[in-house]
Amino acid sequence: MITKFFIGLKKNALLPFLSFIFAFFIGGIIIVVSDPVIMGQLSSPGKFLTSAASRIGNSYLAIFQGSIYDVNLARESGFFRGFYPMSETIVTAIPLLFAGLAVALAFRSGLFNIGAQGQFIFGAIGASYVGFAYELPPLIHVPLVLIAGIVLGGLFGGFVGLLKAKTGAHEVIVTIMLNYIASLFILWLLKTQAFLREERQDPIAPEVNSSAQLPKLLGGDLRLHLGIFIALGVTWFVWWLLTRSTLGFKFRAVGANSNAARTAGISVPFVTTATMFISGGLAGLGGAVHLIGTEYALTAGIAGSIGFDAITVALLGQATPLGTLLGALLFGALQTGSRTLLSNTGTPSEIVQVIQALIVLFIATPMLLKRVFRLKNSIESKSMTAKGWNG
Amino acid sequence: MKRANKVVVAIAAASLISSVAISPAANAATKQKVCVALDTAGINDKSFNQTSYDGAKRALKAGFASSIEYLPAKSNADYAPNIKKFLDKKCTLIIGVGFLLGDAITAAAIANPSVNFALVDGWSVGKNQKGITYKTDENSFLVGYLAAGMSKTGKVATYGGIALPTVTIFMEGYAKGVQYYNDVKNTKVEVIGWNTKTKTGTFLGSFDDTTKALQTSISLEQQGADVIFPVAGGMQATTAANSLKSKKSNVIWVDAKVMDTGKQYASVTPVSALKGLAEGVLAVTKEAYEGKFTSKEYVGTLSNKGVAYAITPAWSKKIPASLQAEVRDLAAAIAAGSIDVNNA
Amino acid sequence: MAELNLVQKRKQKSIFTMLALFAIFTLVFYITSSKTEPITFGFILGDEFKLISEWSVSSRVGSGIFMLLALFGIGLSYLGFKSEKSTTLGSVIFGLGSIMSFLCWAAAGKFIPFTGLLQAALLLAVPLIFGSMSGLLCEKSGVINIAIEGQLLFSAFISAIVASLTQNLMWGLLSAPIAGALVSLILAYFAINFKVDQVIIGFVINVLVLGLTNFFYSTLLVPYDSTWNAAGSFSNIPIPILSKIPIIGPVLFNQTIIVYIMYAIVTLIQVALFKSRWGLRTRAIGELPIAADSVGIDVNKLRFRNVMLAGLVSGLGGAVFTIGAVGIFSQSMTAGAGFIALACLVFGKWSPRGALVAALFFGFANSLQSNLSISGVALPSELMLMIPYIATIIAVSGLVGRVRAPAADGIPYSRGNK
Amino acid sequence: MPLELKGISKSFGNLQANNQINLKVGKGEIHAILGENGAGKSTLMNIVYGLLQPDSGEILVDEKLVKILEPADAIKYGIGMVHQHFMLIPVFTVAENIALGREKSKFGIISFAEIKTKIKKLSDEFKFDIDPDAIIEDLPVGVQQRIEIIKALMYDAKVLILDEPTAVLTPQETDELLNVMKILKSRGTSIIFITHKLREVRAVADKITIIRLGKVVGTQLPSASQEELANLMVGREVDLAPSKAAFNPGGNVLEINDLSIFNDSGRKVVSNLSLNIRAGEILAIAGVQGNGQSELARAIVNLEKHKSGSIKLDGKEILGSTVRDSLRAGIAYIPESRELDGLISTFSITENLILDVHDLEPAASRGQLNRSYISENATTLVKEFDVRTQSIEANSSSLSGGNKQKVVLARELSREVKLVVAAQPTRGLDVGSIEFVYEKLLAERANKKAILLISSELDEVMELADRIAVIYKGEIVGVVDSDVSREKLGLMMAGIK
Repeated sequence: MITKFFIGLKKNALLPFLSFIFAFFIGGIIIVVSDPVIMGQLSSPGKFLTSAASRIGNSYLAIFQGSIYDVNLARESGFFRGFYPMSETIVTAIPLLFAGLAVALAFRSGLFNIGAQGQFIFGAIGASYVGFAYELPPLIHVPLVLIAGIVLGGLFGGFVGLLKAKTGAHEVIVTIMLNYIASLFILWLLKTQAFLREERQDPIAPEVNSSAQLPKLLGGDLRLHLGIFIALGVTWFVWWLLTRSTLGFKFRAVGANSNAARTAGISVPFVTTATMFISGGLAGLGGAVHLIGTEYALTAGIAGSIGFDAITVALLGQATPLGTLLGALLFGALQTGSRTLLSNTGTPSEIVQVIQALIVLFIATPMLLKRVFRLKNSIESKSMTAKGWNG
Repeated sequence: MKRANKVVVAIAAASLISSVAISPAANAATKQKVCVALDTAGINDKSFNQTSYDGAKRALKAGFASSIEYLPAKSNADYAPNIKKFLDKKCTLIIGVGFLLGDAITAAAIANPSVNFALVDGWSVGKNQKGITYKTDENSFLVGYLAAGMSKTGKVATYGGIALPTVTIFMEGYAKGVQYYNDVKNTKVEVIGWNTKTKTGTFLGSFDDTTKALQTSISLEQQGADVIFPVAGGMQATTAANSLKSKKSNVIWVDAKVMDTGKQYASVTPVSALKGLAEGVLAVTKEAYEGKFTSKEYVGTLSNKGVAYAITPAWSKKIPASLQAEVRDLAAAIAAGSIDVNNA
Repeated sequence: MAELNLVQKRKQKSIFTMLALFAIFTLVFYITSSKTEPITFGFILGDEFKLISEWSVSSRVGSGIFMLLALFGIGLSYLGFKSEKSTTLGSVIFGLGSIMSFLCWAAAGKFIPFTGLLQAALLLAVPLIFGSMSGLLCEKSGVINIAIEGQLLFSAFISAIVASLTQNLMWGLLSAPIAGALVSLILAYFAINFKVDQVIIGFVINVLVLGLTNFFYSTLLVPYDSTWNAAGSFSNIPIPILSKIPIIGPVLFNQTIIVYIMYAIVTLIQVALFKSRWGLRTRAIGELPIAADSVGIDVNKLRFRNVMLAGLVSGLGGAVFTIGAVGIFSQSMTAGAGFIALACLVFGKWSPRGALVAALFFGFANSLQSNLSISGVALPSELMLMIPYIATIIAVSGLVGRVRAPAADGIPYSRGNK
Repeated sequence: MPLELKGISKSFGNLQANNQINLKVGKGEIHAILGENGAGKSTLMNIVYGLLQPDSGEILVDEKLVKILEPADAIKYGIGMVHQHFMLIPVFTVAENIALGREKSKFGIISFAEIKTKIKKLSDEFKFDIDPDAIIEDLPVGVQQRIEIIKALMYDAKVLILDEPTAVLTPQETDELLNVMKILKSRGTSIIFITHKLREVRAVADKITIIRLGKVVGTQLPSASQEELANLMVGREVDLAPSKAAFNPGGNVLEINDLSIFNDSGRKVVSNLSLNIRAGEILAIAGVQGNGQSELARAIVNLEKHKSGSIKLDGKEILGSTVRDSLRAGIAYIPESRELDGLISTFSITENLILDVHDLEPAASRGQLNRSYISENATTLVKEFDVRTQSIEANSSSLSGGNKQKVVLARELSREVKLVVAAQPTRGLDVGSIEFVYEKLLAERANKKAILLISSELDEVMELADRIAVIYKGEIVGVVDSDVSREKLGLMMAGIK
């Protein structure tokens, strides 16, 4: 089973790789264009090119140093300390992976779940409350917290599926609205008595009890926590669900051709609801792991933009579990690296967002890359589609 | 010959640079690296992130810091790694901007007892985490009083971005100031947008929805308010832009002086309610520079000029002198402790 | 009537629903209400001809009056149902009556500037209307447009920059549609030429635009704000006489030039779509492109053109945010308006008129929320702020139900691939 | 020579759809192109009409070499086409559909008055009785076809291509169409008439070109015998009169009582229909497409949502249960459209073969797919049903039409069933596959299964059925035995008892 898991990686690696290169190339141009000093040298092309090249080189080197391996850090505090950025990359990737899997799973059933953000928030809410309100042995407490996250996220997502199944309300619209509602709801919730810290009025919930926190794996200041195993396990689970289980068979059948699925006796409303429930549950679990892995205290900004980045991650991974895992790692690296980018070169970290969008753009458009790199049919893109309004 | 000369000059220049670079290191006690970990609103928020970092800049100029640095957060998840990054960079004073960074700062403070930490809008912990807080209800009490005195319609307004304690404290003080004016002058100036009894009010739900901010400003005008106090970061520019156009209301600037962060709106902005974030950061930096750093909370008040109000120069003649004098006396009384804004 | 067909059954059901709602509302707002404080509606904003400037009524009495109006609406619907005609007018009257009754009940003892309420509704609706018109132009011709948000944001950004650099608002206004069209170009190029999934490409465009505007905001607009981000904004141009009509005058006819352009565009699209050659062809390629192709219409060319046109329209919508209102650009200032516009389009069943009504409805719900909170109705602000979003979900799921998008919406067209 | 084709070739991937085809169509000539499904007739015509581009070959109009890159060019050269799938926009009015592409407008606003008068004029000329303001989706197919013809005539077509025009018509309507063709011919219009029905060809054509596997295999005159034409068309002797076991029906398997079906917009498409089928019996529903027979088939497996009445399988009510339960109660369902409803094109053959039983033992246990069984099952069925494929893991989209239908049959008939509902089971298939389908259906009949056959092919209905129920506008006009005359059936299909 494990070997099968990795099949297809090699086959599909070229397209993402070229997209990656091309996106970084364009990102470099944008960095140069936005630098008045370098643009001022346009009159002398030689000077312009060298300073542009070194500017771009330094920027990407900074991203690398900040996300994979930091030579300076290694020089100061030893070889292994140099891997600190990589630990950060993985920690950043974990919540992205959960939410990305949520989006990917929905994609495979032909649903576009833009609502991972809201589901993530609800998962974190559930985890937070169970985490701080009870004192239990860790072996019971942690699973309980995770279940709370799954259930709340699942209900919040399942509601969308149910609504679509019963009334036909399109999930894109409903999830967008629910994202707004979730972020307002958490603002309100954090002001209620149950979620206020003692003697404080700030909208920040108490930290979860230490029995509910996921243990750190490497100790010291490396933040890598047990969540990575949960994340890998869930990635495997989603892969199993989609390719080996009868439920996943239904999901894929409805996603590929809902008419044929219905004709063969598969209940489309059931699949819609179940998909959105599981998808929401995955995002909610992500919220829970994020909360008890690194954050510990619930705040209004707990989800950041994870739920939205997750969509890009799932697209990058072409809606497959393994692809999503790699996509999450890449995005984790870019986001972690963007900190060093800013502090070392002064390039605003938003460039990373541009690069992320470009990568997905190119992956979704194999034709374009074929033209640019003059390739013959060596690139194949998975047919990844979101259903239109009538779908 | 010429070439040789050039080389000499270059070497000289290089040694000069290196000597400059080396000299503070030689005097280790005075070397202070101040690092500011920002909230998600970013360095250009025209509000507490920007002004806090301004404090660090001023400290650099004054020589209290040898170098300064900042990192913005994309989300809450960035707080801890950003602080970690600062620790790796050997910062000696790390300042977190916003109470949301509190947990991350505290965790780092406990783990790194040799590094000084400060938390804007937050609390003190242990020996090396210093809270920096502001009694902004004191100065907003004053601008509330001033607003009530200037209002011709008998209605003044306020609104907030999101109902956070740092926001609502402004609104509460403002409303209390109006009440005080009513008590003193026996008038019935009404406050729209905040209710001191139910502690509810008008909020945008975000700090970036300009359309909603504009609509709220217009609606407040339609309700008859002629002075508006927007406590919503950058959105105050929207309200001021509207006032410029409608000519129906004036605006009270928040956080910084309107002449510094919104010059073009000075003509509709009689007064600014200052939250001395830069002063607070500067004061803490100075304290650490002088080796007097303690975890005793820094509280910005009217008396230590941590909070203040500033009449816009163009308005100093337009606002009745008597009213200005009353506010000045009131400020003195609050600073002296003879009036408590919460029970006035 | 022996047997009702499904449409009639649906109408019957909706009449029953209205009756049930009527019973609940009457019970809550009138029978059990103990609120007797007067509610005051203000009707005057500027210098319009005065009819009444204020109308005060006891909360309970006002609720009662408007419930009667709602009942009248139900009656009208029933008559329409009986004579097998439309029941729409009746339901609209029912809706208005119910909302007003709720207002009388909720805002007891408060002042509601009624005209202002409407004015704010329009203000909030304008970008949504532009956005949904952009969506409409795309989707009527068969291209799903999720990228409205990106179009709005990018054109808000560009129009602010151009107006700042030239210190001329007209240049800003001209540049906005071009910026919108640039974003459209990406959508059109990838969706039509490369046949990339349109929902996905639209989403990616939004992320791209957000990243780009944020990046250049930090690198250019902030450090050099006095040259790059100091645009200023258009002033209102009251139209003589029209702007003096009570209530609607100051709402509709004391607006900036962009809003007047919007009136023109909506009217133009509504007429052109159903009466013109272009409209016929556009609807054709959105329904059955191969049929259009078989009579010699170049489907992809027309789609491309319409998507570009949509960019122009939403570009103007983007200008509303900067040079139409605040005068400066700020990060992610569109705050999701593009997505709400999309919802309006679906809610409005892909018709210009419907989208217009939906956008106004959303604007109204949003403005009602603000005005209630400003009037001092004591509910937590966060929960009040949810009202428009909840209303949209209810609208999309309950009122609209399974609507039919243009049949070929979202399906790339290529000849000979069956 | 209004139209001449020289050496037209076109291939899709490995499939050579057209191979060096030559064709000459004279002025005022009705030129029939005869060939079975998949022979390449439609491809050729789509090339002539500019919807496809040939790999090689030339097109001459009025002896002049022309390039037809798109339909606009074809229209310009006076070529009109009535497509097999109508090119009419369902939500538009007749006038809008006809105006599309040739709108006359003032300041961009279309004036429909002129077009409407023209429609009236042409409609009267051919006794078509068409209301220009009617919405297409409300009109019966026969009328839609007339609108297509008018549309082509409005362009002053000199050459009119009719692609399988009689497939959707009653015998009487077919006769009317043939008459219209003769009128057109007398006005000098050349007609290319594409069909696989020998009878019609011989009734109306001036010349017959026969195409097989993308090649012209002969040109004949209408005087040629049916057998001769059929042999050319198929390439061997064909006997589509299969051997039937003796008719020996058992008890009622399916009983439908008072069934009414409504479509989504609330229109009644089947009203108060009652039927019964016995074990070992084939009951055919004959009728022109669009008279409610598709909905009837779908309603039996509960795919239709809005319905009332009763459907009993072996005496048990199944109306209102789920699709899944209906299938599991013992119904095999062969849907009308293999591509849309029968198969999932991006799924492998293996997966398509377990679509309806994927969560039942032995295909699955405890929620997990039993992969070894599933692929064994596929290997067996592919052999048994003679599905021609490279691999059982190939996507079903890689199969030809006939093999796709075999996959559907294999899946549905490999279950234990009592009733087979087969909707248009041979539509678009070549003769070999048709034979195969007939064989399988008759085998089920011999196995004492009840079979509901829905077909618009009169020959098929008369050949296979034990009883024929004729449906018109959602009502059963009458139930007759299979030895009824064509004429009588035709009249019934037009609603006349």
